[in-house]
Amino acid sequence: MMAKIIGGYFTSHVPGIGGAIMRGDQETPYWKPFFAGFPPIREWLAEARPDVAVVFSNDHGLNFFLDKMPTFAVGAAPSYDNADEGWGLPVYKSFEGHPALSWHLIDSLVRDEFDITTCQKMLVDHAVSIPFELAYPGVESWPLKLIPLAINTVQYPLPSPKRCLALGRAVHRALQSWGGDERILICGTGGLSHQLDGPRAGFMNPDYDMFCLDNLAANPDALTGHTAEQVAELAGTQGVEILNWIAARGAMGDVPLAEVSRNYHIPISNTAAASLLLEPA
Amino acid sequence: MMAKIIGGYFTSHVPGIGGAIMRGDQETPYWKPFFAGFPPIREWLAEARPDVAVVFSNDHGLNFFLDKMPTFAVGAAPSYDNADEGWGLPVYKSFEGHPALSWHLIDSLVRDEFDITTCQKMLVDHAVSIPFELAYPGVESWPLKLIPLAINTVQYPLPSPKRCLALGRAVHRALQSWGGDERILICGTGGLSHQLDGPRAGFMNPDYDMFCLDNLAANPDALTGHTAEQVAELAGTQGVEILNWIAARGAMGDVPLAEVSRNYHIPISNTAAASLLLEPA
Amino acid sequence: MVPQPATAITQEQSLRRAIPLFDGALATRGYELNAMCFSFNEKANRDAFLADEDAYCARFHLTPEQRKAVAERNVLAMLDAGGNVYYLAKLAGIFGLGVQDLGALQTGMSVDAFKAMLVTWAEKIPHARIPQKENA
Amino acid sequence: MVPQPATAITQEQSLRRAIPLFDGALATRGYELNAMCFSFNEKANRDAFLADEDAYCARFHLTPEQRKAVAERNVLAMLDAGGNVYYLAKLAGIFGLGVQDLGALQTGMSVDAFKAMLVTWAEKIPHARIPQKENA
Ligand SMILES: [Fe+3]
Ligand SMILES: [Fe+3]
Repeated sequence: MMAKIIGGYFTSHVPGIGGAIMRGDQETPYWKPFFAGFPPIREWLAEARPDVAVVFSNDHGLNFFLDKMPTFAVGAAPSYDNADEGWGLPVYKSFEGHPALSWHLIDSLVRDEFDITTCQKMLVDHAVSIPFELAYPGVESWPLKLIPLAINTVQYPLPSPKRCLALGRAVHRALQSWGGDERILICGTGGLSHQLDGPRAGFMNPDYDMFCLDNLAANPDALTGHTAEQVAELAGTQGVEILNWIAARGAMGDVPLAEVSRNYHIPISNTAAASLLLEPA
Repeated sequence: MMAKIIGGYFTSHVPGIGGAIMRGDQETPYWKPFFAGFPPIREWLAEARPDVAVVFSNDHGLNFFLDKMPTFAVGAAPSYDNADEGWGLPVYKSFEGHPALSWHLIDSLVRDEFDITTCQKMLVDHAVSIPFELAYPGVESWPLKLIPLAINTVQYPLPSPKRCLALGRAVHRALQSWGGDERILICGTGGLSHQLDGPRAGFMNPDYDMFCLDNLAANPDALTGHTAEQVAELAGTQGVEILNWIAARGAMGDVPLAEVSRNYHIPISNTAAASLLLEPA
Repeated sequence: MVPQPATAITQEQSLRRAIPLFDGALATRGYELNAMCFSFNEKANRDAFLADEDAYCARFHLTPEQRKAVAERNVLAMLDAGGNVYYLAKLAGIFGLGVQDLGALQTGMSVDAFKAMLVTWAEKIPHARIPQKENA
Repeated sequence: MVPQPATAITQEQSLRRAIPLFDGALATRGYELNAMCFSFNEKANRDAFLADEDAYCARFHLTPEQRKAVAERNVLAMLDAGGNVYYLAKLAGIFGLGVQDLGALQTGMSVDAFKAMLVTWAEKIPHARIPQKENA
């Protein structure tokens, strides 16, 4: 039996979501339209029972600093802890890792000429934890193992959308050549459009977001026509987190995909928030 | 006036060389045949007066650990300190950096789809210091600025010789597009054949070394026919440091090169030691 | 249709300066400030900052420009001094400021006005959306 | 002529096991040992190890296999336990052992015999070398 990519789960990861969960605000008028996107995702996951999540996200100054800032980092740890990020979120549950599959990925990516940084120890931040808090609310421990891939969205030069899609496709090839029988969920977290810093703080771009949501499944190459700088202009300085979604889409492979679920809501915190679930058609 | 690549300086960086310099052993029968390779290099450097050295080497467990092991790392620091490596070498002089040129390199490399790790703080070890102790013995301070590039030769998967040559060529393109008027020296350090660990400790391979020395200038692509694993078998487990030479050769560009100086001697410590100086013909 | 960048600026460097984006120039200028903010992942360090702000800033060798921006809680000045928002957010956390407070501070709006402005972006959601497929 | 690898092993993984090379399997096994050795870049840590080897090894959570290999100064066993030579060299430095002592320990030779063996490689330098150009 071959490992199987069962679907792709994409969501915003705004820290404020963690605050809302902590306070139990899911049904308040402000938060309800956002949390409404998740029941279909939870139902699908309950049915699909993934064993491993390959998660593309970006560090927010917890695990990486400017002394050693990788363009692409791949976790190869036996487990991944969350930690205090300094702004009052609870410390989230640890994830079990899958070192054997991580190293298979790493071997395959380096052979495919991706110059990754390999992390045998790695803290994961809210960008990894919150998507699973949303997907599996209230569980005692995560029902799946984690392989985290971190993309630099902090310090320019960022990898281009084109390079991120290529990274994802290389991850797909690696998963195709893995001998295990895992049911693999691909995740991309972050975005959509938002900008926290500078005089343009509060900027969003529903047009660009919709362009991304409408093309991600069927025509991801459409998202690679911009440089990372152009994405920052279009989506806001933190909207470049769409790079995580683009890489995750690549990891699903160039197969027809069906949209199981989609939600888009403005505003959550300073962000145009979205969730999306795709599965092989 | 354009920045100019004035030459390529390649040398072994065995820690024992540092010990010999510390003890003043340069003229002893054991060390003399090795140190004899450097007077022509020093004379050439005195004439050529490089302003900046772009140095390809590998970390030996001083700056990087297995928690975050980059395939390719590029320094962007204002200065680079050496530090205690734990085995009794003196702490060497610090290097002044060239952040503006570093960032130009980094921008260009990421645009060329090299997924580098950017280091705004970076310790350099004997692999960077010893080549300059050999080149400029006894100077008060280094007469040139440093841009260090570190290649993973520690933990497999290593980048292939082919990828390292491509990295070097991308560095060459970046230097070509730099607006400054610096005189740039390219350096590759490490090797040649040696193996420190395991039952094959003490292994060398003069045939492979000569193949590398004979082809590096005129036909560097000949060195890319092996995987990194095959290089380890041919050159010994630490002989893979030839990857630094290959990348440095790429950074000199695909121009005709003349061999100014070459020295090859066995043994220095456990190593087949070499020095080589190339300049555009 | 692929949305095009709003400006005609195509040179990456120019675009970076125009937005502005945290690139090598800013990262070089801001290293000390960002290093201090990175330290705030640990509660002991946040407490040390609160106990003696001057001493803590001195320990991280903040430039005078950075020190002034921090003392004045001036977010735009922190950004000018090379601060990166991912790290600055940890400093803001010490002051009890969230991203909407930061937004208000940076745009000169009241927090309520900033929040109201955020809501108005919802009006720009394109109506012609692909209909959602029901969960299978 | 391009030298070919001596064996017919082309599969990278097999070649790694045969040499052996420090790959993911060894790196996973050896993390704690290598982390301890990495700490020996600092003199205070080397001194702490010398002062109380048991306590220092416990602090780094060495596996029983790793602890035994260190206690016995058994280099091949340290390698089997996932130690990487770049980090192990710092431990060897504490014991006053250089790379030729390590070579002797690993090959079962005396240090003098190991050194003599190193010299013999010089005999294999190919005679047909490209003549050296004089310094211009
Ligand atoms: Fe984020
Ligand atoms: Fe070395």
